[in-house]
Amino acid sequence: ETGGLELQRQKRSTELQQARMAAERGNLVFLAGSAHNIEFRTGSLGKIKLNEEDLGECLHQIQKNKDDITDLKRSAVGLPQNISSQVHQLNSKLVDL
Amino acid sequence: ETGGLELQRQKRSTELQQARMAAERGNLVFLAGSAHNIEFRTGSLGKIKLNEEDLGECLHQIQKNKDDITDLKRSAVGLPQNISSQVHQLNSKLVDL
Amino acid sequence: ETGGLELQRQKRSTELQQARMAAERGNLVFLAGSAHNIEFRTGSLGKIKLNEEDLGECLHQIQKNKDDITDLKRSAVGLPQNISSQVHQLNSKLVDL
Amino acid sequence: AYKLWIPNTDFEAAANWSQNRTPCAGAAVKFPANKMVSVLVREGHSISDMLLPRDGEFVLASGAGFSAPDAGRDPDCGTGAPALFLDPDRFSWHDPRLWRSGDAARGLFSVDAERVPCRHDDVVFPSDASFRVGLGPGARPARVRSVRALGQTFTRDEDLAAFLASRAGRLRFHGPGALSVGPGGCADSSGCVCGNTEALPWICEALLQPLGGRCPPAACHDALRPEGQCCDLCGAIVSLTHGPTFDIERYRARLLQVFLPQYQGLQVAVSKVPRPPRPRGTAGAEADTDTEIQVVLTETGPETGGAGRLARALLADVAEHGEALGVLSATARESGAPVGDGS
Repeated sequence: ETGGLELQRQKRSTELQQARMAAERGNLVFLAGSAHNIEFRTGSLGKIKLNEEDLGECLHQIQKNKDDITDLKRSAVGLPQNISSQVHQLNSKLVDL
Repeated sequence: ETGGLELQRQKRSTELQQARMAAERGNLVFLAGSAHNIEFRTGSLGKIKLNEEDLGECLHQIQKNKDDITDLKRSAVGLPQNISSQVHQLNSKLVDL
Repeated sequence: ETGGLELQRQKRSTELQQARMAAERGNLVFLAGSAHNIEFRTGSLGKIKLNEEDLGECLHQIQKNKDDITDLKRSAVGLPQNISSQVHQLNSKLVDL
Repeated sequence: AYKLWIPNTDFEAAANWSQNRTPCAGAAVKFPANKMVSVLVREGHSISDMLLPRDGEFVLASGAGFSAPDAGRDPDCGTGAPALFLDPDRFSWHDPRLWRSGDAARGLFSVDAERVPCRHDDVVFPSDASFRVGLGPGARPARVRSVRALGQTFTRDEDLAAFLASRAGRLRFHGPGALSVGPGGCADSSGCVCGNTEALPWICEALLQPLGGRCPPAACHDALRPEGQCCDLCGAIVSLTHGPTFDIERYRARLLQVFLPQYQGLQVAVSKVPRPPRPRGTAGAEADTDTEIQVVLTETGPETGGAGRLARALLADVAEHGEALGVLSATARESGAPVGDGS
C-alpha cells in the first residue's frame, strides 16, 4: 500500500520532468519539464514568423527602440537643461538692466 | 461520393477550428484555430528562447522601453513647454524695456 | 555511380530539411528544417501565448514603442531647437540694448 | 551482400504501440520517460495529451503534425488508458529476425549467425523510417564493411564513430556494444566466413527470447546442428572441402537452378564456415584449410526424405564433377526418422 503510493509519487515526479503536449478546451499547450526551457531554433537562413511579422526583426526593433530611447534621453534631458540654464542667465541679465 | 466530399469539407472546417502544429515542406507551423490558442508554458525557472534570444528578457525590455517612453514624454513634452513659457515671458519683459 | 552519390546527397538533404519537435533532457525544442521557417499563424480570435504573454500584443507594443519614439524625436528634437533659436534671438536683443 | 534493418520506430506503426494499434483521434499518448528515441511522424494526429521522452525527437514529414482534438473526435477514444509507445530499446542488432538479406532468393535461407550482418556485409538502415538499435553487451564490437544510415554511408571507422557519438547517432544506437566498419569486403570467390561465431550466444539469446530461451523440440530423431544455427533441425548437411577454383556463387546458382526444382519444399543454405573440430579418423585431412563449405538442406513442410535424397545427389555430383566445381571432397550427414512416426 505504502509502496504503491511511493511508486505513484515517483511516477508523478518523472512525469513532471517530461515535456508534454496537451489539449485544453481546444487549445494546444506545449509544456517543458519543470525548470526546463522551450526553444525555437532555425538555421541561419530560417526565420521565426508571427503571421506576417518576422520575429527576428521585431526583436531587433526592441534593441533599436532601446538605443533610440537612450539617445532621446540624452537630447531630451540634456538640451532642455542647457536651454533652461540659458534662460536663467537671460533672466539674471534682464534683472541687472 | 458526395458523402466523402461532405466529410472532407467538415474535416477541413473542423481543422480550421483546431489549434495545431504541422510541418509544411520543412517549415514548422503553429496554427491557432480561429477561436483557439497555442500556448507554450515553462515552469518559473524555465525560459522560452527564440534562437539565441531569451524571450523573457525581450518582453522585459519591451516593457522597459514603454516605461522609458512614458517618462520621456513627460519630460520631453513637459520641460520644453515650461521653458517655452519662460522664453515667452522674457520676450515680454524685453519688449517692456 | 555518380547518380548514386547524387541520390545520396538529395536524401541527406531531405533528412535535414525536415521539421522536428525534440525533447533534449527535458527541454522542449522546435526545429525548422535547414533554411526553413518556424511560423506562428493565428486566426481571427486565436492567440499564440508564451507563458502569460500574448505574442501578438508584444509585437504590437514593439511597434507602438517605435511610433512613440518617432513622435518623441520630432517633439524632443524639434521643440527644444525652436526654443534654442528663440533664446539666441533674445540674447542678441539683450546685447543690442 | 547487404543486410537491411527491418523494425522501425515510426509513430504510425501499429506494432510500436500497446494494444498493437496507433493512437486513435483524441487519445492520450505516453512515451517512456527515460528512453531516447527518434520517431518519424508521417501524418496528422489529434492528441489530447502526450508525454514526451526526456530525450527524443519527432521528425515531421511534410503534412505531419499534432492537433488538439475537436468535438467531433472518435467517441470511443480517449476514455481508456493512454496509448503507450513500446520500449524503443527492444530491438537488438543480434536478433536474426530483424534483418533482411539483400540477396534473398526463393529456396535459399541463411543459418542464424549469417542472418545478422557478417563482417563483409553492407548494412542499410532505411532512410524513410526512424529506427533504434541496441548494439549488445559490448564484449566484441560488431564489425561490418559499411553502414548506411540517414542517407549517409560510413566506410571509415572515424566517420562512423563521430556519427554514433552525435545526437543523431545516440538517438538511434545504444548499449555498451560497439560498431565498427572497415575494409572487409569479400574478395574471395570461394566465399568468406561470416565472422559471427563469437556473437552466436547473443544471436541465439535474441532469437530464442520469445521462446523463453529454449529451442523448440526438433521434429526428428538425431536432429542436426549446422555451424551457426541456434537450434537443431531436420534434414541434411553436406560439407564440401574446396580447392582454389571453387566459386560459391556459381555453386549456389547450380543448386538453385539444377537441383532444387526437383525437390519441392526444400530450402538450402550455402556458406563458408569455420571447419568444426573433426572426430579422429574422419575424412577431410587432405585439405589443410580451416574452413569448409556448409550446405544445409532442410524441409519446410512435413518430412519427406527429400533432404537426404538431395544430399546424396550432391555427393554424386561432386564425385562426377568435383574437379570442374573445385570441390576436393564431400561428406553428408542426415537426421533420423520423424518423431512420433510410430516406427
